[in-house]
Amino acid sequence: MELSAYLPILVFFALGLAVGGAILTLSKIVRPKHTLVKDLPYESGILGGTPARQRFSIDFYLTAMLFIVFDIELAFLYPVALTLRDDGLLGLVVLIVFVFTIVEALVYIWKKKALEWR
Amino acid sequence: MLSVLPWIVLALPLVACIVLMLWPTEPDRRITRVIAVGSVAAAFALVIAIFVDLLGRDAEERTEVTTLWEWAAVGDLEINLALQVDQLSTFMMLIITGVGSLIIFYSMEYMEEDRDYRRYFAEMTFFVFSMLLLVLAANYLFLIVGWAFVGLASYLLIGYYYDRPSAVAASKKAFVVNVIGDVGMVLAAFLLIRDLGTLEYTEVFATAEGGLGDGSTSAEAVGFLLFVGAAAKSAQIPLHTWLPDAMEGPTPVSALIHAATMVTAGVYMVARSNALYELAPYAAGTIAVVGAITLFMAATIATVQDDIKRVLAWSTVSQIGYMMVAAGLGLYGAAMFHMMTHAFFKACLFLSAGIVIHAMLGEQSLDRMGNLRGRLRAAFVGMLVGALAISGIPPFSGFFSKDEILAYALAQGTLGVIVGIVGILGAGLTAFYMFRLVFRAFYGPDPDGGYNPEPHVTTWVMAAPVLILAFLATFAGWIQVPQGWKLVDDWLDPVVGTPDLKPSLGLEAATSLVSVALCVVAIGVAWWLFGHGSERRLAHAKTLARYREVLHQGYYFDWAFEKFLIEPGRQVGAFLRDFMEPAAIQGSIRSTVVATLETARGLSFLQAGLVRLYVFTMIAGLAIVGVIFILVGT
Amino acid sequence: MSGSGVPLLAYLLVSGAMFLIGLLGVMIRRNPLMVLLAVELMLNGANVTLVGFSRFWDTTDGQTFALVVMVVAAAEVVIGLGLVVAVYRQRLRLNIDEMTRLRG
Amino acid sequence: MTHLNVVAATPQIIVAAAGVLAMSMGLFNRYEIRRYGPSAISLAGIVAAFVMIVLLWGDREEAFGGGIRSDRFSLLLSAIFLVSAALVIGLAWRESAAVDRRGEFAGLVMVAVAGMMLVASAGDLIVLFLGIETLSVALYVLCALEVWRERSLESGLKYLITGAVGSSILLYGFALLFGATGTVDLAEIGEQLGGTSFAGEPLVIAAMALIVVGLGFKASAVPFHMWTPDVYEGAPTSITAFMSTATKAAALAAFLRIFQGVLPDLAGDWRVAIAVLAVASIVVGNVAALAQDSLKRMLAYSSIAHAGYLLIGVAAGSVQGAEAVIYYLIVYLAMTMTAFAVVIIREREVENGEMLEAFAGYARARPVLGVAATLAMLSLAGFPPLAGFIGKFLLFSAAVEANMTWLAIVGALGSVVSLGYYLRILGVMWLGTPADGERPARLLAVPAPVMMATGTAAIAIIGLALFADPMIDISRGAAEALLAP
Repeated sequence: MELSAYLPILVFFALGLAVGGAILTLSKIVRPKHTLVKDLPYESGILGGTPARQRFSIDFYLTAMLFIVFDIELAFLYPVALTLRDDGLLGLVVLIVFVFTIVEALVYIWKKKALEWR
Repeated sequence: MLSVLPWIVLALPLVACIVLMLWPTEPDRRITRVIAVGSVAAAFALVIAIFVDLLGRDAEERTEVTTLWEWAAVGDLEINLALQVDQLSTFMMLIITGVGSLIIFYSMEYMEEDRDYRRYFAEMTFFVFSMLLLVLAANYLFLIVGWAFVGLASYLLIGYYYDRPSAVAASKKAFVVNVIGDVGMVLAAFLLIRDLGTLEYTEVFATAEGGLGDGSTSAEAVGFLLFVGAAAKSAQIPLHTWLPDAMEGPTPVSALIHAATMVTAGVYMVARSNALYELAPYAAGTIAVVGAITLFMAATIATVQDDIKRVLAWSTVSQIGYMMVAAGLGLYGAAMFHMMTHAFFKACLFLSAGIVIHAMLGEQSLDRMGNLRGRLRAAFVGMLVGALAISGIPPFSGFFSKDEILAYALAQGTLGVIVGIVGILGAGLTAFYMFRLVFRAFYGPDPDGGYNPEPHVTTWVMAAPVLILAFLATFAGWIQVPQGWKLVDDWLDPVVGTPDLKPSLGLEAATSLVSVALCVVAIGVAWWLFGHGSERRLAHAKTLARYREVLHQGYYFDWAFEKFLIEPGRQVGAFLRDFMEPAAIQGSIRSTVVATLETARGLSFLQAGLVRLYVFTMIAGLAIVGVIFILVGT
Repeated sequence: MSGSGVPLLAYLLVSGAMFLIGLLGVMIRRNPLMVLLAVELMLNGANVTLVGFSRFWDTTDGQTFALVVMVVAAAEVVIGLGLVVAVYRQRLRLNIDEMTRLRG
Repeated sequence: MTHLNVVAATPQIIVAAAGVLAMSMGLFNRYEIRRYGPSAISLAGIVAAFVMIVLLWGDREEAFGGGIRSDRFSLLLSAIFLVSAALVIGLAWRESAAVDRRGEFAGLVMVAVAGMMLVASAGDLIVLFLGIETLSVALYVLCALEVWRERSLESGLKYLITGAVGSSILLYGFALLFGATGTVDLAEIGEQLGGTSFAGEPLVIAAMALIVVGLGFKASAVPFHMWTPDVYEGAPTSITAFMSTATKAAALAAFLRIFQGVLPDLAGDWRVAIAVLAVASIVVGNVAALAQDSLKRMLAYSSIAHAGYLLIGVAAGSVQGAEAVIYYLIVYLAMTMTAFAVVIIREREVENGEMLEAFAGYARARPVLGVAATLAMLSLAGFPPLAGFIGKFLLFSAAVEANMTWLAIVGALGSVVSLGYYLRILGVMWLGTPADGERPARLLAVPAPVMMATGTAAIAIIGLALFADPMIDISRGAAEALLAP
């Protein structure tokens, strides 16, 4: 096989790394410096630069996390569904084990009270 | 019978150590004494039994290897826990257990005021065990194990007064230097495994000729690596700097470990490996040269020491130099003979010094001594005899052993002549510094300010061992007389062989005359300088100030190590840390205000770009690995 | 290689690009959520490679692998989210503590 | 083709199931179940898996159509992981992380072990990657388990991000390897690349480089180690112990599987790179450890150095090398567990219990523990005749036999340097005087499970030295199983 034709990839990699390194070093040099004096509370003593993202509720993320339980399930159920007929009983058993595990996870988050919105 | 006795000999001190360690409470001091002294003395008795048994056989049947169990089999390499009893190991055992029991007996009173008596004797017995293991081992691996154990024991005992920072520092120094030696030995062992596929003495020496090849690089490498170990353990230049500091330990420890037994292990190992050094002429030559340099430098340094124990320490370094010279030239019999006499007179000297120190409540400086001969008779006798012996004044033992080395050396060709002459000069220096010590401590007027309290006389418990050792130091030399009978050489001959070049009667006589004459002159000078009070000494001290400084610094070895090894090492470490640990630096400058601000800013460690740095180094590493692959691959 | 359709090199270049962009993202972004996204990008870059090669050798191994990787990636991201949430909660509490302490 | 011979995979299945069960135990309302259930179930699972390992001990068997192979190698390493997990569960008995989140703690440890077992027994790249990820994901959570402690969270998140990058690099390497050979099955890959060399195979080179990086990261070898000190310091100490023993073993297992097992006759091509990593790790780890004041950090760096020692065995590229690595992994488990156990015990007693000064005179106050610690430290430093010495001896002599004497020398010198900090610890423990008063502050009673775990590990150090022979034989069996067709 003439896979050695793919030397470009290596070159590409090297190039990418070089660029990345350059960017990093640059950003290291020119990035705004945080010094004690700059960051000290000024005027009426308001703390400098509090990020905005702390405003909206964090529980939002929590529910976002739960999607794995229901989503990954599908990712696997699709191919299984396609070949279930050929796999026969064995496939069914495997499927059941898999689903059971997912359900277990569901029970877990349930008991951990992650499902109700605080 | 010989299959059992050595194991018992080995077990006795070990059991004693374990019993003392596991004793639930601080045991009654009498019990401690009985256990410690009893075990070692019993071991001595058994060794004598072994000796007699060997005497009963003819020279060829005197080697007996007994295996306890196959410890590890790595591929085709088998390592057994086995003991080898032969002339050499028996000879060593006699010295170790004999001198050892005397010194431990002596410690009973010396350590009387000490708070943890038990720990001292436990560690002492542990040392005896390790030393016996070292000399009894039947293969290099267990030699290394014993080697490391004695290193550990000396580490523990040097640091015995752990509330003294200097003691702790000294013990660490000693340990690290010794481990460097161990590494040398381990590497040598690797080479032996690679080329011979075995570590058992008998097989190694049998196959060495074919496996390594005469004068081959690997033979030389093995020789040098082994000598690294020997030099570290036996305080040969440049690995000698730990021994003087080791005097931080209790005096009996210095007597047993840092004079009589452990520090001579290097000589033993070289003698044991004689078959290998036959094949490695350069390594052997190096040993002789290093020995010569060491004996001379150490002797010169000893002439300016003002601490009674440090004088003896440097003289030990110097005397081991003599043994190394002999071993390097293939005069193993002479080396072992000198080791024996040295064990006697140096132990005698240390124990006498111990009496002085004990009597003066820990005072060690010669400036605070003087005119002690009337006050501490036993110490005086021991010190005087020891000094005469070490200076090689007939009929004391040192004369026979040292002059045998010198005379034989002079007969061994050019290198031999050179080192022999150095040795003769060293002998003169030896006489000088030893009698400097004797005169300053025991003659002249009382130290200014006099003694308070008056040195208290010690009981027979400390006096007796000194006198016994003094007796041995006087007469032990007679077992080997120039041109006469050579009991030690004949005894050891089957193991280490005897040199084929022997000095003529004339040469021996000449050597003896010259060295003795030199010694007498040196003693005279010492008397003229130190015999009566300090003014002459101080006057000359001023004129020679610059040289004295060089010697006081021990030719700046410590300074050089500190400057060129340790300090750079520290800097590298500091650099690496700062380079690798931005977190640590952050932590150091972190104050409440900064902390508040950072928490306000969110995830401080992401802000600080640490993760970025981590990932970045990973990428750099990836590039490196890739490049290596490409380079190697094509 | 099977001539029809997208050439292998295209797959590889795209995937390599995704991988590198993700790498740079990890190194440059400060917001942990963004960093997680970048990691996701890297993993999926690898996935594209797998799929591309899987087509090149026409076997299904690569695609199976890719499927597994998707799950793994999801799991990783979820853990990441969870930790970020926890950290923020921690920060909020901390901030309050700090202020009270400073005021007192 | 799908002859799933499930029996061969029972250990993994048992452990995984035990993990899931243990985790759900934490959900019960009855206090007793919450408190004792998880640990009990985990230990039961460990025992069961151990029994299965003993039963399966023998020649190669394949499960799930070659995806999982159980041979002496995988079984022995699985045993290592299981022992490590059991000890950790014992050590963590009263640790706040474990007390408050016992279900998660025990469960996740078991899940991580399952992942490690997958790594050791992987028959193809998919399972290998899956195993690595399973163990990593479980560890990310475990690191951050003490949610209320900022450092713990920080360490978890750091580990997650750097670890994810590491895994994706590894994955890219796997992808390229798959591309170069057209198969994910390790054995077939081996056949494909059998006679070849790296020369003129850019894909293989790139793949191998990426794989080395990914695995080097998991083994925390320099220069992929930067995360190690921070994560180890921040994580709950029992988890640190777990990571530095089991995870390292898993990473080394992967190294051996891929390089020793798949590409033995390309050793000439890859050994140099690995040797370089080894040297770098030994140097950096040992030197940096000298400058530490936190015992946890110091042990973290020492674990980096030990990754270096172990890689020497890999670089040797011989059966002796693999054998030495496996034996040393066993020894390393015992030594490190003991060392960390001391830290764990002290941490329960005082604030900043992991700092060196907290141990001033500790050994004199607790002689037994002191002796254990002394054994561990001396053995870690490779002091003869302790187990650590034998292990290093095997590793270095494997290097010498492979004509890489320079590696052996570097390793030996490294262990001399390492004495610097191990002795420092011992010095403080035995000779140091506490800041306040004669005795170190607050000596609490040590809970039985902790004591048992510590004792087991400490005794193992001696046992492994006394009875080195059988252990070495077993290791050789495992090493040969790697190459078995």
